[in-house]
Amino acid sequence: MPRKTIQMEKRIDYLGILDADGKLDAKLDPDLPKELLLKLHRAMVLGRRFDERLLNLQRQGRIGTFAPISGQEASQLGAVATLRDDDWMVPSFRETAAEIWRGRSLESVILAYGGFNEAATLDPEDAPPTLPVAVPVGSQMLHAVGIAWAMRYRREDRVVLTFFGDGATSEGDFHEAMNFAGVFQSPVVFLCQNNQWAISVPRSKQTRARTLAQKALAYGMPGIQVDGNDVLAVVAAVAEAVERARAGDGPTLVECVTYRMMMHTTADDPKRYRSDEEVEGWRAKDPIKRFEAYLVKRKLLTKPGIAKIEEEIQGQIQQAVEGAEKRMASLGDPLEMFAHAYAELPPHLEAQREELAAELRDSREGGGR
Amino acid sequence: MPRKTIQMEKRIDYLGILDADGKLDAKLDPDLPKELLLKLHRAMVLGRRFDERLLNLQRQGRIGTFAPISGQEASQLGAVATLRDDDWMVPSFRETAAEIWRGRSLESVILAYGGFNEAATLDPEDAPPTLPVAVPVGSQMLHAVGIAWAMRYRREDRVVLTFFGDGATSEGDFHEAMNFAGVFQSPVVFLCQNNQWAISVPRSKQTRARTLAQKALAYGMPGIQVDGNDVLAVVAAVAEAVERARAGDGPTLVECVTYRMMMHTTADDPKRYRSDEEVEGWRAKDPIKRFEAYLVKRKLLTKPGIAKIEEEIQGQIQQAVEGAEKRMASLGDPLEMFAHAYAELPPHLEAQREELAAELRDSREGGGR
Amino acid sequence: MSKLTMVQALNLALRQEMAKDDRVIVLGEDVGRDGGVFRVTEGLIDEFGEERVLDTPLAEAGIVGMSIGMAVNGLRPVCEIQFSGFTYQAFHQIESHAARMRWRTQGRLPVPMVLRAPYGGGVRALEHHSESREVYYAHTPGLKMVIPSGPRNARALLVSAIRDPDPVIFYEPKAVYRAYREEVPEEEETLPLGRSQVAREGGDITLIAYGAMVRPALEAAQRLEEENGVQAEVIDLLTLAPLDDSLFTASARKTGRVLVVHEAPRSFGPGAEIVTRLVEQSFYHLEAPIRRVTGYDIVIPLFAREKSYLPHTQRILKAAREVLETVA
Amino acid sequence: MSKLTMVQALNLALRQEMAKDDRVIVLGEDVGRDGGVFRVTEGLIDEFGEERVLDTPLAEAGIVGMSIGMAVNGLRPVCEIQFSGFTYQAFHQIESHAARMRWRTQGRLPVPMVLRAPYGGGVRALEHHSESREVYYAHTPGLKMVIPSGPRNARALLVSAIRDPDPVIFYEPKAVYRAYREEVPEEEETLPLGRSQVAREGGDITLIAYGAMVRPALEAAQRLEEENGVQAEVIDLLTLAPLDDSLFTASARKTGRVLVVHEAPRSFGPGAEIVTRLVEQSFYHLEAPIRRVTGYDIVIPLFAREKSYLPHTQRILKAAREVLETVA
Ligand SMILES: Cc1ncc(C[n+]2csc(CCOP(=O)(O)OP(=O)(O)O)c2C)c(N)n1
Ligand SMILES: Cc1ncc(C[n+]2csc(CCOP(=O)(O)OP(=O)(O)O)c2C)c(N)n1
Ligand SMILES: [Mg+2]
Ligand SMILES: [Mg+2]
Repeated sequence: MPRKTIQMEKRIDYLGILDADGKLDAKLDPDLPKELLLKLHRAMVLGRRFDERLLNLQRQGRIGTFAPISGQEASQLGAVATLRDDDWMVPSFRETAAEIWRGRSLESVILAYGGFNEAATLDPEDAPPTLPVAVPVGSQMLHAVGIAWAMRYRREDRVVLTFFGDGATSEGDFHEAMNFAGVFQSPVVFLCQNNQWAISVPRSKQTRARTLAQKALAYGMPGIQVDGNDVLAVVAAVAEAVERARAGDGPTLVECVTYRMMMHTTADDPKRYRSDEEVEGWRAKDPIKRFEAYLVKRKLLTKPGIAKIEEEIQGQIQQAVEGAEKRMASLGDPLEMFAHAYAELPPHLEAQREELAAELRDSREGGGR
Repeated sequence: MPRKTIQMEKRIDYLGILDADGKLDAKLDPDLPKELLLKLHRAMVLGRRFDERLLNLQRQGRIGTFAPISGQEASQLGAVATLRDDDWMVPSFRETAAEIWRGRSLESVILAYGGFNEAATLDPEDAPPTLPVAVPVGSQMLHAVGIAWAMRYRREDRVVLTFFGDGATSEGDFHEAMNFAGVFQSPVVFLCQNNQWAISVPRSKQTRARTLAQKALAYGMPGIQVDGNDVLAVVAAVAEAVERARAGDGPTLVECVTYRMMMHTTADDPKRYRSDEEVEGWRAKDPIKRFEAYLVKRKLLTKPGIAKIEEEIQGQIQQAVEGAEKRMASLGDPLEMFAHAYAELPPHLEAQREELAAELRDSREGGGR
Repeated sequence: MSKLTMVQALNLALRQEMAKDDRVIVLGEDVGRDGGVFRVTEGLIDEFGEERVLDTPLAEAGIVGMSIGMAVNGLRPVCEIQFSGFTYQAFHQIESHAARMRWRTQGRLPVPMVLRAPYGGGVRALEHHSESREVYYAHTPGLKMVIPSGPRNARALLVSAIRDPDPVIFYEPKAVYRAYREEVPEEEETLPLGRSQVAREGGDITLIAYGAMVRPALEAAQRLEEENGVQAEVIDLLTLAPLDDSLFTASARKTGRVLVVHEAPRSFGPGAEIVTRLVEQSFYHLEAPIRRVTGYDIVIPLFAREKSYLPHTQRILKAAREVLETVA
Repeated sequence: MSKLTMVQALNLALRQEMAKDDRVIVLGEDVGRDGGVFRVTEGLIDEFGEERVLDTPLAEAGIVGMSIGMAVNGLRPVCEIQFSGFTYQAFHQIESHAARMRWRTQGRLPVPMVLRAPYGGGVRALEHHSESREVYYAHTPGLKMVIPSGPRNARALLVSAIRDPDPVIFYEPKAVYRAYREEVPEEEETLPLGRSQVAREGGDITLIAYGAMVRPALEAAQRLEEENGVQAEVIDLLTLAPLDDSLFTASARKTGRVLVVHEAPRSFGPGAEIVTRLVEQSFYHLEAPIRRVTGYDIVIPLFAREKSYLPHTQRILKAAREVLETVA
């Protein structure tokens, strides 16, 4: 039928720069400073090794459930590397590497996974502004829009980067956040880490759309799909989106195509729903291996240099674990659970706190009556 | 930058057939049977006149708040005319004309707007299956997906048509419904009556997307924007979507571009937020005027014929009003409020019902003590 | 001082707080040009512009989620949800974030926001426009839940809510919106959150109510005096959470007889907590079982039968007389 | 008869009902290949195929809204929300539609669906994974709210819930999921919804509990007998709404002393309704104020402190002894 086809006002692009072997598409090279490249590499290795150590701690029962990030180092770190220190980051629950880049200490991470709320105040208040982990999937993106709105209202040229997964794009909150950001032209970069799985549900069952990036069109927003295991491509794409936001030209959706190499959380057994071959296929596209190959080729790193970095990182992690465990041993006063319920504890909570205090006194005195 | 642009798997079209003067674009003519054309015309006029009468009743305090449909007759009736009797319709709260097409009596409408739940059971149970009005904006579309899923499960070749407004597209539920329908390839036609306003909020502030139809791309679904004041275009577009659904080829989003000619509800004063010029501009595109011009041109109707139809409709409405008012006068036993709370009234509700019964006995006996 | 309806009084509170503090931002559906469907935000957009008064897209989780973001980033959003029956679309944002962010961040990121919503029956509205489900929020740790009963306290409480460092759910009894006028001073007036008031003194029986139920409770008290020579004390809760039990438990210790009135459904309703606090704190002074006069445990009926659902003066009066007649 | 955990018992209920009635459809996040994150739906997809066991996109309102549509169109959906803390994303669908459709259509379109969700603390989980907010649903007219306490009654109640003509919110105490095994008969067994049970007989004091709190209540009762020679009666509510008050009010009339135990926050919590029913129906038999042993009115702390938040045997015991010692 001779109907008019409606042209979209925005384009959806795909970007990859480094291939799986670390070979560069030179005409797309974002030409990052050497220091940044090395800082990114170190952060990626730290992210990976910290995961391994956390898994170890969890299996020994020294911390509780945690969500590993392995495989997603390039997506997270490439994205967050484009921010200024006064920009905001609004994470989901799987951005440990990015949080550390923003100044979160390893100790704080261990404390949180150890079940201690004190994790929240371990690090200096003047670290780059970052919301805490948001467990309810998709719920944090709206906060990013509100934060961004407040900055524009105060005429600040700051931006917000918010992370979420492929699964999160199915939540109503994703939709409302994207739509609000479009309407208010908020300086937000929506960064979807499409790691192919939402626990056991594959990307293909999450939505019928061929890409997640194209969901941007529903909001009159530009969207781009990036090879999320290629840190250079991530930096390039997100930097462009950040610039756009900072210039007042509104939000962007960036889909990083990546892979969760480990379990969803330590409570999960991925063997139930995905094959070893699939995992191995993605291992070949490992973001760290690829980036190291490139850095070695560019002579920014050497094999012994890498070994030294690995060693330093192990030392850093070891120190953090020791510090955290010492701290955890000193924490745990149950009465702390009443802290910060409200700005001021109302009378009924004072009374309940006192109930618990009495119980604790009793039990210290040998089990009460 | 030399990036790959991602091509969308679905197209978004625009369709108009009759222009504002009732002139036909012959190569797009859906070629509907004469009886259907006349039935559509009568239903459109009935929709309009019934609105006027309801407004009258409301202003006299004989019914409560109601939501007029004037201006949207073509969108609703063109859409619903494509359904079989065994298909489902899932309305929002502004589809009175479509509900009447599906067998709802005018009396039932009056009763509902008169505050009587008995409206729900006034009409025969074997009328074409239709959900009741859904007041929470956007919430009904998910029900359509579930209904559709059940039909496919039973291998029935039935479809579901669900209505919603431009404002509803901002709700998370819209997103979840569209996404579920895409994933499950549900036989659902999503019909958005974009009447330009969500109470006082204009379409342009509802979303940054240029069309609502393009939101289909986020779900890998075809979308089409239609001149919603052109009943032939609506029939053509929706018929195609219904066919697609019935054939098992999944859902479609149809955006009918139309206009709410009256107030949002009778509690609303549109003069606060929109100009007379705007309203007059749309009056020139009136769906009934345009369709009548076409039917007269095609000699399917004459001026006196139209006058006769108008007269018959007034009679029909008058009879319904009288019937409804007589019925309302006979209803109102407060104890009925406990009916159908559960399949079986649990003991505490039996007791509460008895409390009220005692109060009513008391007050009949002169105010108790 | 001028005589204002509750709608006007709330408008005054917003206007003055916005003038005083440019961190105060009003947002919601139709709050701008339209002035809100009940006109509570009328004129604000003219006075403060589109940057301070935001017409949002139609999405309640969006409104609340965005408000949370604004609040953690230094603003004091006052969002309106058009009817309390549509706050449920935002329930997860309220429970999972607004109520928890202070605790989660150990005080670093408080959420000083107000969520305003009209609640309750009595205005012949459509389905979902007449509910009274304040328990959902009163039961949620981390929130405050405020319900004014008249123009003057509505204004004073809204000012306090806006200045409160914690998230406040502010339910406005729409039946009272235009029901009557009260003197409301032009100069600033606040009322502390978490404090109830004695709306009428008396020593024979205690009637506990809030929101739209305070008026029928007062009417019943009046008639008890006129017709029975009984002095009823009426307690207006004003804040449901944190619940101020000091006043009503003291009153019960004085009167020994208590009636709780609310339009919310009875079971697991606000009255249950009040009764329980009385049992916990005034048990030995109770001379009769405490009675609840409440909405029934059903969806509030469409408006033709709404009046029979909502507690009214006569119903309160009858229950009060029964409580008074009970001999222990 | 075999010894099953609660997870296995629930799985048995689902399997048998699905085999018996092809209108029963299981849907939710990860319920298919993964068998649910707690494995309650394990193996169902192999036995009944992808048409009967649907892995949905990650969207709770979607899951519930779709279930409502399935239910009005003749199916019997049993949807799983992965944790009760994520039912809030669907709160509007539950309150505005599941709970109202029967009433709205005057019986023409009932919604026979079950919403299953694990609730409560005790498994060292992340934030939002340990809440106990059953009041949100118990207070909502039109819903039934069921909470089993052990493998055998969980199975019997789930079968009844699936067959019930009304929407049932079915909260599963995840702390009990694998805590112990019980004999569960292979042959069909049901329990009526809306009926509580005497879990232990006694004449000196009544302990009222449900879900994960039944075990510590029973332990406390045991110790009261052993250490104090006191016979405690333990009532297991099993259904919160409609609340069966006949058993516990009768028990209170017998013992005169009552303790209510739940892990939900105290204020406006389930205990308040129970206390109030007791006041309304057994007032003159009460020999001491009823006590509540409950969660505190704060967000349940992260797991390092969770044990101090949740009511435990010792805490119940101490409160019970205080109630027993009270002289009126
Ligand atoms: C609202 C909500 N529903 C369900 C869950 C349980 N859950 C936690 S993570 C997850 C999958 C998330 O998938 P995705 O968004 O792709 O992020 P990923 O885990 O892959 O990083 C689910 C279902 C939750 N945390 N929040
Ligand atoms: C969830 C929800 N939020 C708010 C409202 C109040 N309300 C009723 S209709 C309406 C506007 C709807 O706009 P649209 O979807 O365009 O439909 P229209 O009224 O134009 O037919 C609003 C805000 C509601 N009924 N439900
Ligand atoms: Mg994922
Ligand atoms: Mg509209």
